[in-house]
Amino acid sequence: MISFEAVNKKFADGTTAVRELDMEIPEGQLTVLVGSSGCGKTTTLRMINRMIDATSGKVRVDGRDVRDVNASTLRRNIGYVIQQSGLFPHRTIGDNIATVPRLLGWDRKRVRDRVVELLDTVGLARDLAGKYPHQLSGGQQQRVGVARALAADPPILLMDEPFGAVDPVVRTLLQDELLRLQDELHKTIVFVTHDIDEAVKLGDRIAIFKTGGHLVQFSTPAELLTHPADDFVADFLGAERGLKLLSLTSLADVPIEPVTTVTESTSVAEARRAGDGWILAVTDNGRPRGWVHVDHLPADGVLADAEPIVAAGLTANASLLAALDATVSSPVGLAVRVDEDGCVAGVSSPQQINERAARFRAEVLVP
Amino acid sequence: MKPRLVTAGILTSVALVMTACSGGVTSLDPQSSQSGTASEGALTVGTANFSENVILGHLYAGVLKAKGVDASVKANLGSREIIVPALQQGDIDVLPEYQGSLLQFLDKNAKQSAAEEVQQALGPVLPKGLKVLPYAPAENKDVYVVTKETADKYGLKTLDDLKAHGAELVFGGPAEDKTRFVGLVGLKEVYGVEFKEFKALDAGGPLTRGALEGGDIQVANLFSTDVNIGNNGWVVLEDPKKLVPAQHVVPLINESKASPTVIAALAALNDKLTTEELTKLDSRVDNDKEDPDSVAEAWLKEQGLTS
Amino acid sequence: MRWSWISDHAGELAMTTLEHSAIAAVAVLCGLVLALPLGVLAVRFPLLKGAVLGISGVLFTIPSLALFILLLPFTGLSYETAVLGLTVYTLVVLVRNTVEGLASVPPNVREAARAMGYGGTRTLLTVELPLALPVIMAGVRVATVMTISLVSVAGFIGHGALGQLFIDGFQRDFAVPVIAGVVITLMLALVADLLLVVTQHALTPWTRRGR
Amino acid sequence: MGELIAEVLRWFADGTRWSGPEGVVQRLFEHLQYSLLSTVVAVLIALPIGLLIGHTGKGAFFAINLASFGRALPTVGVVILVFLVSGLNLWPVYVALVVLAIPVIVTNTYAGMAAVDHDVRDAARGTGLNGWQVLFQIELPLAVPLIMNGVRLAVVQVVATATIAAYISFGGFGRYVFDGFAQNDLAQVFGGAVLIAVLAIALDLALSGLQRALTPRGLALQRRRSNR
Repeated sequence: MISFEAVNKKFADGTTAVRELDMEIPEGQLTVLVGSSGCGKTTTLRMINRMIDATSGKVRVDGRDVRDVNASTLRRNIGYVIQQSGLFPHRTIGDNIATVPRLLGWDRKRVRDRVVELLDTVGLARDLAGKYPHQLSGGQQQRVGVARALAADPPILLMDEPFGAVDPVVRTLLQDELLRLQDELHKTIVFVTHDIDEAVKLGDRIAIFKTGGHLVQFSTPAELLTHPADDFVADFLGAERGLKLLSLTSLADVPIEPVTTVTESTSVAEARRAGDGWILAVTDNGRPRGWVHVDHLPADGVLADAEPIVAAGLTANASLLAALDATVSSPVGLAVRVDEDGCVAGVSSPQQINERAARFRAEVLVP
Repeated sequence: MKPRLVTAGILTSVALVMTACSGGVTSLDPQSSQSGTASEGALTVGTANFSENVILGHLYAGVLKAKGVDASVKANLGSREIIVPALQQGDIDVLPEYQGSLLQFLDKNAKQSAAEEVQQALGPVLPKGLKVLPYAPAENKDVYVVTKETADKYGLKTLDDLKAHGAELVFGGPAEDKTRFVGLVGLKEVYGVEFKEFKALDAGGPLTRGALEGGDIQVANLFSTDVNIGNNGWVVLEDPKKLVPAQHVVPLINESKASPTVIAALAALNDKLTTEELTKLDSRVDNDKEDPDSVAEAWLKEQGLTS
Repeated sequence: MRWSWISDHAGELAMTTLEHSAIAAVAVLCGLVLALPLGVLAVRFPLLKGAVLGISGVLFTIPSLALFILLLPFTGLSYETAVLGLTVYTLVVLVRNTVEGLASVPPNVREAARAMGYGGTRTLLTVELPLALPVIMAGVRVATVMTISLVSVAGFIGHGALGQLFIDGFQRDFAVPVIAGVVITLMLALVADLLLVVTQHALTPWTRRGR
Repeated sequence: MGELIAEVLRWFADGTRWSGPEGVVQRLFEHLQYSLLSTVVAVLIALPIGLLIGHTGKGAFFAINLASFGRALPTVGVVILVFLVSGLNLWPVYVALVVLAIPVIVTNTYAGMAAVDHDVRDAARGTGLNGWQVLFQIELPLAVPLIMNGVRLAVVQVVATATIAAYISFGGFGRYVFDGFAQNDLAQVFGGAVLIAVLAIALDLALSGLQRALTPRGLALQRRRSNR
């Protein structure tokens, strides 16, 4: 557990970055520090591993005042990931990942094995170990950054806007990966971002900071969205607070309705017989392909020739927000549901999704 | 403007500037703009790079100024090899010279030795546009000097004695000694001396004296007016075969500047300029660290040459 | 050590310092007037760029004294020799910085100027050169300080200004003029550099931090 | 001009020019001795200073002004001053050359350190490298190309300036310049200048090889890529 007790940080130029901060960061959870630039979130993060020392107050890790621990020793036990990854350009990927294990004096074989293991963990090919950072894409570099931070299996991971410099598609991917990793590893992660959507998506708990170093609210995403502490937080959360709330719960409890599917290799003539109006085309192994209207079928050929309107399948883990989005973009107003293997399981209607949303709202609002 | 026009414009401006930098700039320099013409205008006294010559330069300038000539000094210009061409080109106008060295510089085969002969011989070999004025009683010869210890060790008295021991001795003097007759060339030709090594130092200055003192060289090319020779008890090797010709101080001047005023002024200086006086002047600069200009100024006053 | 030499020669030292400044200033100005067009040409014509930078690089390896001496047959023991030699050395720095300065102008700014209908010359004079100014001025500062120091080498050909003090002190085994020469040279360089910083500040208002 | 060049060629073609105690080979060794020893000493002094300033970020103002100061220091004056104190030995030459080389190396080392990506340094510290480890494992390797630029620049200047050794009677190629000057033998001056320039360029090339060898491979690849 990491705790801040009446922590202040004033820089030499007179600016106050953090003011009277009291906060307890729970163990094994992902805590996001969020706020606009200059709000003190990064300073707060950097006080944990003593990249910055507090002006007054105490920062404790597992009950010990960090000031009592040698800075380098402390840092070797806390993983650290920063924007642009901060990889050492003159060292190979393998050497980069091996930094802390080597500092800790691990033997050669153990280091090598660990590097391979970590490449697997973060989803990178093993043969990248011999490459140099600049030979990798931004997303790959960021994964290496995470691998390097995890190398000595530290209980705490500090991440300072780690996905700030990659494009949106890759960012989403990296966020999903991080969630998957956290499911396995259960580290105490402190994550800094200025992107509220990222905070809501990743955080078990979110701390919102205001310019001048004030912590304004520290709570779960759901509570934040339903009970913003003040106008500042409400403003910061943005106009679509309700929709963001929908991203916090999954489709798991939404019923699945059966749907008629036709494999895409089916001949046009046969497909016509399957029904009238919109039919759901699936691949030969049952994955969703898209919606096709029988009136739009070509004269002959197979169903695939009709160029279906693509429909993505949603697993039980998908958020209500994603489901609602799918219903809106579907020509029939239905979200396609798939099982764990990705095969079509049925559909859900907006009404069913809304019912679940209403129940969720009631759950989080009540306390 | 078309690109080609721009290029042309740039090239033109470059050319203009180059002309300006090499020509136009001249006007900023007060000395160089009136070379070659007229007589009584400004006059620049050049000097070689050793103290006595600098003092002489200031003496020349001093007497000339007293006669209303606008004279200035450009001191420490280098060796004769550099300055004489500068005199011809008009960069400087007068130069305190030494008869014999100048003669041999102009005529490598000149063998005249007595003062009057040397003076006579100079006339025909001088480059066009230059002339020498009458010489002063003061004489400052190149001398070859060894320390007392060296003299005792090898039994050296005259340059003749060097022949037997040259191979053991290092000779030091100005770099030009290597190619001059009054230097390595003459020492070999006249006395058959060949040294172990030649060290290029300076014209009788701190380097040569220091090297002799410190034992870096055993034989030094110094000047006869150098009071350090006596002060250190050094031994001047005699020159029985008259390798070193008469070396009276003589003004070398650009003809166009040799107006009667200038000639008269320098002649008046000559009358007072004896070897003894010159030695004293040298000592004040080299040993007492007085400044050549102020030493010259004071002496001229003392001698009644200026008021 | 006869320090009174300095006070005895205060007037002379002042004149010599002025002379020193003048030689250095003329050399740098000539260098600048030559370097700007050369730099512009070098940027326009890539073939020329290699040649210009290569030649200036080689010139830098030639000892300054040798350069002065080699100019003697052409310009004699004259003021021009000193200025010409020094100008050559300033070119080494100035041409390079002009080229670098022009190359540092962001391409999109150049594009924008063209898009708004600026011709090549107008772009050069009103956009590229001003934006290259900080780099060019950095070169002028380096060249000025370097030249102020190099003037003393011209002392070997009688135009060293403060450099004459070194040779004088050397001839007479007398350190005071040498120390005076070194100290004044350093101060002169410092003052010149400061003046150039102020000039640059005035010429490039856009580079100042807004606050 | 053509005549001078012909004379210079004759000067070089003279077989006796090359060997013996006053030959080009001997002068080359002398010139190398003055230049290299001075540069090595300068590196030993300047590198730690530059690294310290770059690592701590303190004294950057000092570093930048030192460059100006160094450039302004007239070498002839320094040589003569030291000569007047130390007498006739090589100290004046070494002091002047070392003093000439130090500022260039200090400022380039500092610049190299300052150019190390802030994120990389931050990550190194955050990963738990201590001050020395950050300096020697991260900053120094990354600063090598710029440090070597400084050393190369210093060597070129030192080689050109080592000419001055001849002024106070010592050897090196400067001998040809000063002797030629005193003897009004321009071919000799020209020959000396050419030898000095060639030596400077040769050393610069050799050092650029060393620079390539010292530059970490990852960094070299990165630079090549960003230059493309």
